[in-house]
Amino acid sequence: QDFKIGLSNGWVGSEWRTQMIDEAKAAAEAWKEKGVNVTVEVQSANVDVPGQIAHVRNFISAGVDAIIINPNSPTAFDPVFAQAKEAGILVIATDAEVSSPDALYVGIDQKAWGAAGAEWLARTLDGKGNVVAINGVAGHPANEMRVAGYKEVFARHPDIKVVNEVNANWDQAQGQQAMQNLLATYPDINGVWVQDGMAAGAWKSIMDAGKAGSIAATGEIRKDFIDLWTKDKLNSGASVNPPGVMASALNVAVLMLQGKELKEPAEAGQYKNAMYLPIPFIDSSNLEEAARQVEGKPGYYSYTSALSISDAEALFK
Amino acid sequence: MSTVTTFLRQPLVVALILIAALLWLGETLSPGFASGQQILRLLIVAALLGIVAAGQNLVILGGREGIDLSVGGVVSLSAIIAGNLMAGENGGISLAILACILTGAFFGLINGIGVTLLRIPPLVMTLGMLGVLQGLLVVVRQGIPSGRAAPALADFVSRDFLLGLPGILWLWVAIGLVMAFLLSRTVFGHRIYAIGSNEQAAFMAGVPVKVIRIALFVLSGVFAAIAGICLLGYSGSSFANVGEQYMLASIIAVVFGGTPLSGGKGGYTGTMAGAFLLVILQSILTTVNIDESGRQMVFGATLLVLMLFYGRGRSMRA
Amino acid sequence: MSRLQLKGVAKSYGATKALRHADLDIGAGEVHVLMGSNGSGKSTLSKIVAGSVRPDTGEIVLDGKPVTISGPQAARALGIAIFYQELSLAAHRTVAENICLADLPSRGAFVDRKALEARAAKYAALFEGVTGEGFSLDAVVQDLRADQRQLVEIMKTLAGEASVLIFDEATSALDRAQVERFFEILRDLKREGRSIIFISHRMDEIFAIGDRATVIRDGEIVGTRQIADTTPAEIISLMVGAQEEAAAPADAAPARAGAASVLLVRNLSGAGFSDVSFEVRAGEILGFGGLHGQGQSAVLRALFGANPPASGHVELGGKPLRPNNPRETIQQRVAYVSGDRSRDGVVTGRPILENVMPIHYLRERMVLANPSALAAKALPALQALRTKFAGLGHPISSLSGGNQQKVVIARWLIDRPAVLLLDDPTKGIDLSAKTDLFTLIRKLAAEGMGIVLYASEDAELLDNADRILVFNGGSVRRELTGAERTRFNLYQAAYEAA
Amino acid sequence: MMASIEAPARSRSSSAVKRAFERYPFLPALIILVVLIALNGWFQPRSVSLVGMTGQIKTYLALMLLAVAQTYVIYAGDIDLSAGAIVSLVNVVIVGVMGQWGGDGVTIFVALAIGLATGLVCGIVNGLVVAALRLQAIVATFATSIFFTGLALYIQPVAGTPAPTAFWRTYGGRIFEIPFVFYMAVLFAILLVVLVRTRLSLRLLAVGDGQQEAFQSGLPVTRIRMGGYALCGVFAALAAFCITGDTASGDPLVGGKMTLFSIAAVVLGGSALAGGYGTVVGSVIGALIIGFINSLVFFVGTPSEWQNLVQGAAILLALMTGVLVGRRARA
Ligand SMILES: Nc1ncnc2c1ncn2[C@@H]1O[C@H](COP(=O)(O)OP(=O)(O)OP(=O)(O)O)[C@@H](O)[C@H]1O
Ligand SMILES: Nc1ncnc2c1ncn2[C@@H]1O[C@H](COP(=O)(O)OP(=O)(O)OP(=O)(O)O)[C@@H](O)[C@H]1O
Ligand SMILES: O[C@@H]1[C@@H](O)[C@H](O)OC[C@H]1O
Ligand SMILES: [Mg+2]
Ligand SMILES: [Mg+2]
Repeated sequence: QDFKIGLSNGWVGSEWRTQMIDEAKAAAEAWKEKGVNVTVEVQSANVDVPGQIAHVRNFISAGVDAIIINPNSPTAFDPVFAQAKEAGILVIATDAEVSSPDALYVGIDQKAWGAAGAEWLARTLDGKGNVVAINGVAGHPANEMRVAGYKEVFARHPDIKVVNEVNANWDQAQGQQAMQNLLATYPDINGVWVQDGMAAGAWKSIMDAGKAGSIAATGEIRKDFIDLWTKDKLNSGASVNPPGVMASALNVAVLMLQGKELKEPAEAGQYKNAMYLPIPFIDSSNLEEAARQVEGKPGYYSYTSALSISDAEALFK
Repeated sequence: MSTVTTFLRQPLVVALILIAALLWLGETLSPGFASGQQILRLLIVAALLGIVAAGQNLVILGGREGIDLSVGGVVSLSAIIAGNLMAGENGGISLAILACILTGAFFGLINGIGVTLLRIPPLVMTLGMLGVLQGLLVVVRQGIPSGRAAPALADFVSRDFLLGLPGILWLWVAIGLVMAFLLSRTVFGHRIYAIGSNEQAAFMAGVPVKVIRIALFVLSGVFAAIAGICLLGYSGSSFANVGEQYMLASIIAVVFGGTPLSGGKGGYTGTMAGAFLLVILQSILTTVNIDESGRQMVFGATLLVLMLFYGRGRSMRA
Repeated sequence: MSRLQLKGVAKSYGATKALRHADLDIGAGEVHVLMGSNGSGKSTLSKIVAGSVRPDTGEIVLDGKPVTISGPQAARALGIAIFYQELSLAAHRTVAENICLADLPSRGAFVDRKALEARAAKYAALFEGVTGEGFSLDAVVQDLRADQRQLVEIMKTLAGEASVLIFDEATSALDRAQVERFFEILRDLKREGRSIIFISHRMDEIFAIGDRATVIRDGEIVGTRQIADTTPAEIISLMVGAQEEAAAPADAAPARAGAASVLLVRNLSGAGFSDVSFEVRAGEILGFGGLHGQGQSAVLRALFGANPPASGHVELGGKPLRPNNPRETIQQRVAYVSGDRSRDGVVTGRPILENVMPIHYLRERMVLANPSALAAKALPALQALRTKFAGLGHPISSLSGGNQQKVVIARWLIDRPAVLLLDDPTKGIDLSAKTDLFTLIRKLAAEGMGIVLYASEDAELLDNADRILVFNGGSVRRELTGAERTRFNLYQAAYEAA
Repeated sequence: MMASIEAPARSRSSSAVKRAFERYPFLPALIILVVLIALNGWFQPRSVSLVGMTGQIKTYLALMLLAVAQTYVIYAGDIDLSAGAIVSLVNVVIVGVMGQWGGDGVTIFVALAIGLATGLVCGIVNGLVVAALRLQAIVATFATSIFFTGLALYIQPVAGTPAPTAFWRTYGGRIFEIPFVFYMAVLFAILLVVLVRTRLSLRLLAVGDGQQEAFQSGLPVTRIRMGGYALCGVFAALAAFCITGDTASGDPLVGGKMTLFSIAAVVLGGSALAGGYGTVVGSVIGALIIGFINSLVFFVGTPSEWQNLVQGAAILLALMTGVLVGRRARA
């Protein structure tokens, strides 16, 4: 069997995305052993939404069997996915959900991801204290879902007060600057909810201010940070969005291309087309184990997990 | 009376007054904002921007629509190269600095050649170069692990170095002095103003127009590279597009400092104040608790209002 | 019957009083000449009337009614049109578009091309026969020569169909035939009862076309005369004032046959000139003459390396010279002064000191610029030309045009050049500045410098050059020496093949 | 060696070339575009089929319109760094209005009218700060772009509100077997032809040749420049319509990255950034060049990590070639 799969990634701003592509390519390679020849064509570049729509059109022109996309927008691809479906192409989105009825989502629930970090923070602070949040790009759907996640959790804890929320655009240095400004104006904060790479920046400011002992803050999943976390015994917890999500999606895609049917149709999420993957969580209880998984990897390597072929097969009839 | 008005019209004076006003506003909105420690931290952030703006300032002074949109790309690339070369070890610092400066100079040289020998408008040339650098960042980052700052570099940027001030502030002051000397007391400086003000006349008076202009772009690349190294020291590790935020910010700092984009007049002292002003403004906006949409609207509107103090062009009717 | 009156109009730029108190009265059907040295306020006055400069005080009365001229648009509506000394053309637009630009013939929001062409053609036709090669209604202004651009600006001014027309040095780049035609047009306008303000530094033009002349000095009107009742001498003494007599032009020294050759040019060709040969000896002022744009400037610029020659042979003091670019020729001790100071000379907005020093920087290969050491070099050079300035640190733009030009010339006096190439150096310079300049030039020649002088004004050439090469069509047509240097011979050679 | 100046400096044929390049400054760009299309077809024949071309137009029509928008301000020697932000703002406004009022035929037109008005107002705001208040265009429009983005975020805090189906189905569909976007392209072309003949176009170019001169000639320079910005705002709104048609949703950040590309497209098309010289057709071609470079990079099989670099380098190369060839030919 021969399948040609197009992978589209519209943002190359983090190593996470690179690892995502690499893991997906490795997953395609793994199908060889099963006698299935999966070739991937990759378009991974910094583009805007129209640019990524062009990715999809290029895949249609190139005649792929399936498209797996980490989309820059939840709704903008509806028309072009419809076109892909007309051309008989299977479309799977990962990492960010899409509204298109012609596509399937395989990835984590970003809202639950945001909530998990908030749950940990609330628990660690014994349900009371002043909290600030440092968010990604305002208006970006993944960011907004995560924000919705923590808001819901903090709302359930009346003694936790979110004193300020700022945006640092998923940029580590901006995260550091934002934290620094926040520390200056709110000397009495107890907790920080911060996402992804910005967490490393925020923690740097917290440590520079000598407040590592008194502040609990969410963390991230790159090896560099996990090492720092271990070394300085940071009071941190990180919910994991594994870069392996695209590999998981690829395995699901191949099985679907083989004509297999899901045991339970993918009907989760607000668009009723999602298949959610589990969200691992790292805190002091399993930090060592996480450190072991990333041992020997470069500093930018993220803690990961993915559906193996057999994991995926188990989901099909 | 008229000397007072003239004094108050000087861009540097305007910037300093606005800085004082903003600090006061910041302190009012969120007590603690104008504390000594916080001002010091803001100055560090301003120094990063100010160093980029030094090169931007030179390119703009040189006229012929001089502008360097590629500085952000060079900052990012330099941070990544420096991080990889020093990989957290003090021993790698000198090599890293050398490599970064050469890299910055190289891209500046290409910009300069494109602008002078091929006569591509600077905005176009450096915009195109930005695209190339952003692409290069992707390539570089996929190939090499992004590294970490040497401890000595991190200390230089954020710890006491001399008289209670971190090294980066001393570096910034030194750059300020060198720039002031360069622009007012050297032939090179006079030639920069000459080509910025009337290139044809400069050419007819034997000024090596192309060499000077190429040198300005090279210097811009070098300053961006130095800023990249410092930025690595500031954030500890390097990552994608760190420098992106400096592209337009450096231009605004120059304009707030009293150097018009048409070139030929202005200087760096004002730019330093302009950089600090911009950083304070951004920082006030992060600390006030409003929606991001509100922050952006206030930021945009404030920039416009501040510009009314500076960049206004002359009335066409004299 | 007066058409336009100015009452107590004044204008200052910072500390500079450009116009102190102007009272002026222009009649209908009159050509009113405005005379005055550089920086005396002629252009300022003109621009105030044309609405592009805002007066500080004063009243303007038009046809008996006081008017407020709020801008150039308002001036046009009041029937005032102006030829700007620095022109006001759009370089990438065609001649026709430029002529009609201010008032585009249109149908609704659209340009009426046909009407536009027709209207432009009407004004271009006035100059038929003297517009020169390459001139047409659909030529792009940028491709035209300087005199052709001035013609377009004239046509554009005429197209305003105004009752008051101001011509601020409209003839400075025109050749004789063009000036003649222009004067015919002015006479027609006069007959139609239009009022004309005419500004020029050329005495012969003023006497040829003017009805009355008003002299302005240091921003003040010092007197008005009927042209018919006055003499050039009287006008000049009004311009100069009581304190200073205009010096008589320097006598031409006889060519020194025995002196060493400073500059030798053989078969030089390049853009705009071909096969030009001549020699300049130490102490000699060699003149270039002829009609406009016959290659005189091009040869000088080529020798300076600004537009390198295509072929030929040049020797400087016996050694071969390759004029590749100004930088190299300057180091070989070649000097060049352009008449177009705003383009080629002045570094606007920079201090006077920085405007005097660039040649010295290059000749001495300097790195550091210590202001006090530099001032010691700059002051004598500026004083030699009797430059008027308040301080070396003041921006050059604070000076009048003539004094700016003196600063530009002064830069060549710090390190003496071997050859001085003067490319119409007095364009737009007042009479006393001219006198100062030529006195100095004669002195430099006497000290052994070789000088080449191109002057667009015949009198200037005849008075100052020891020998004159008359250019026509890019080559030297005739050499005038000794007693041959007469206006008659000059005209004859200039018009020979034209 | 010894050229006689009596002979015309240029042969007749080369002066014909010069005149052609002077009249059609987009010729170098056109040549580059044709080569790019040929290469696309060579590496992926399907990309130049009707479906492929329709896709390409759908994807880049917005950029073409935005490049045209940018051209009008560049004509006058100005620049608009907020053009992309206007696209975003108009996008969320029309999606918002359609969502609010139901999204049937009439409300769609009302929404589009409101969108046009929004673009126009943004353009006028830019015109006010740049031309009337005389702020430097680059920094001032950067500031307004932040403001417009803030406003877009206020109207729609998160990307994803869907546009009515009728709207994007029409945009993506066919009428009489011909894709709708082709009608749009034709309308667009007619609009450009009409606008070329306006007084405003000519006067913008004259202002670009020299503001002071234009003012002294009696042109209402401030009003003309504001006209340029207003036109820019309107075309940015049209670009937003296309984006909305192609993405079927509102996104407060959708246009942000298009600004710099719109400027690159204008320059690729042979217009002078300094003003006074250029064509809108060139800008359209410039936008297409960017599009075909992007797809070609994929079709030749560039490894993913090199795609951005190759695109960036190719665009820089095209920019340089365009500027150089254009100048050579006109010299
Ligand atoms: N031949 C010339 N004559 C007069 N001025 C010149 C000449 N060449 C250049 N200049 C002026 O000096 C400036 C710098 O000259 P330079 O030669 O270094 O650059 P350039 O404009 O790229 O010229 P070129 O096309 O000759 O390479 C020019 O922009 C122009 O204003
Ligand atoms: N825009 C300006 N800014 C400052 N000073 C100015 C300006 N325009 C003119 N001046 C000054 O005003 C004075 C009068 O200048 P104006 O141009 O009216 O002289 P002019 O009589 O036309 O001289 P010229 O014969 O050289 O053309 C001069 O001292 C000049 O330097
Ligand atoms: O977790 C993040 C993922 O959701 C985003 O899409 O890419 C960067 C990651 O850090
Ligand atoms: Mg004058
Ligand atoms: Mg040159």
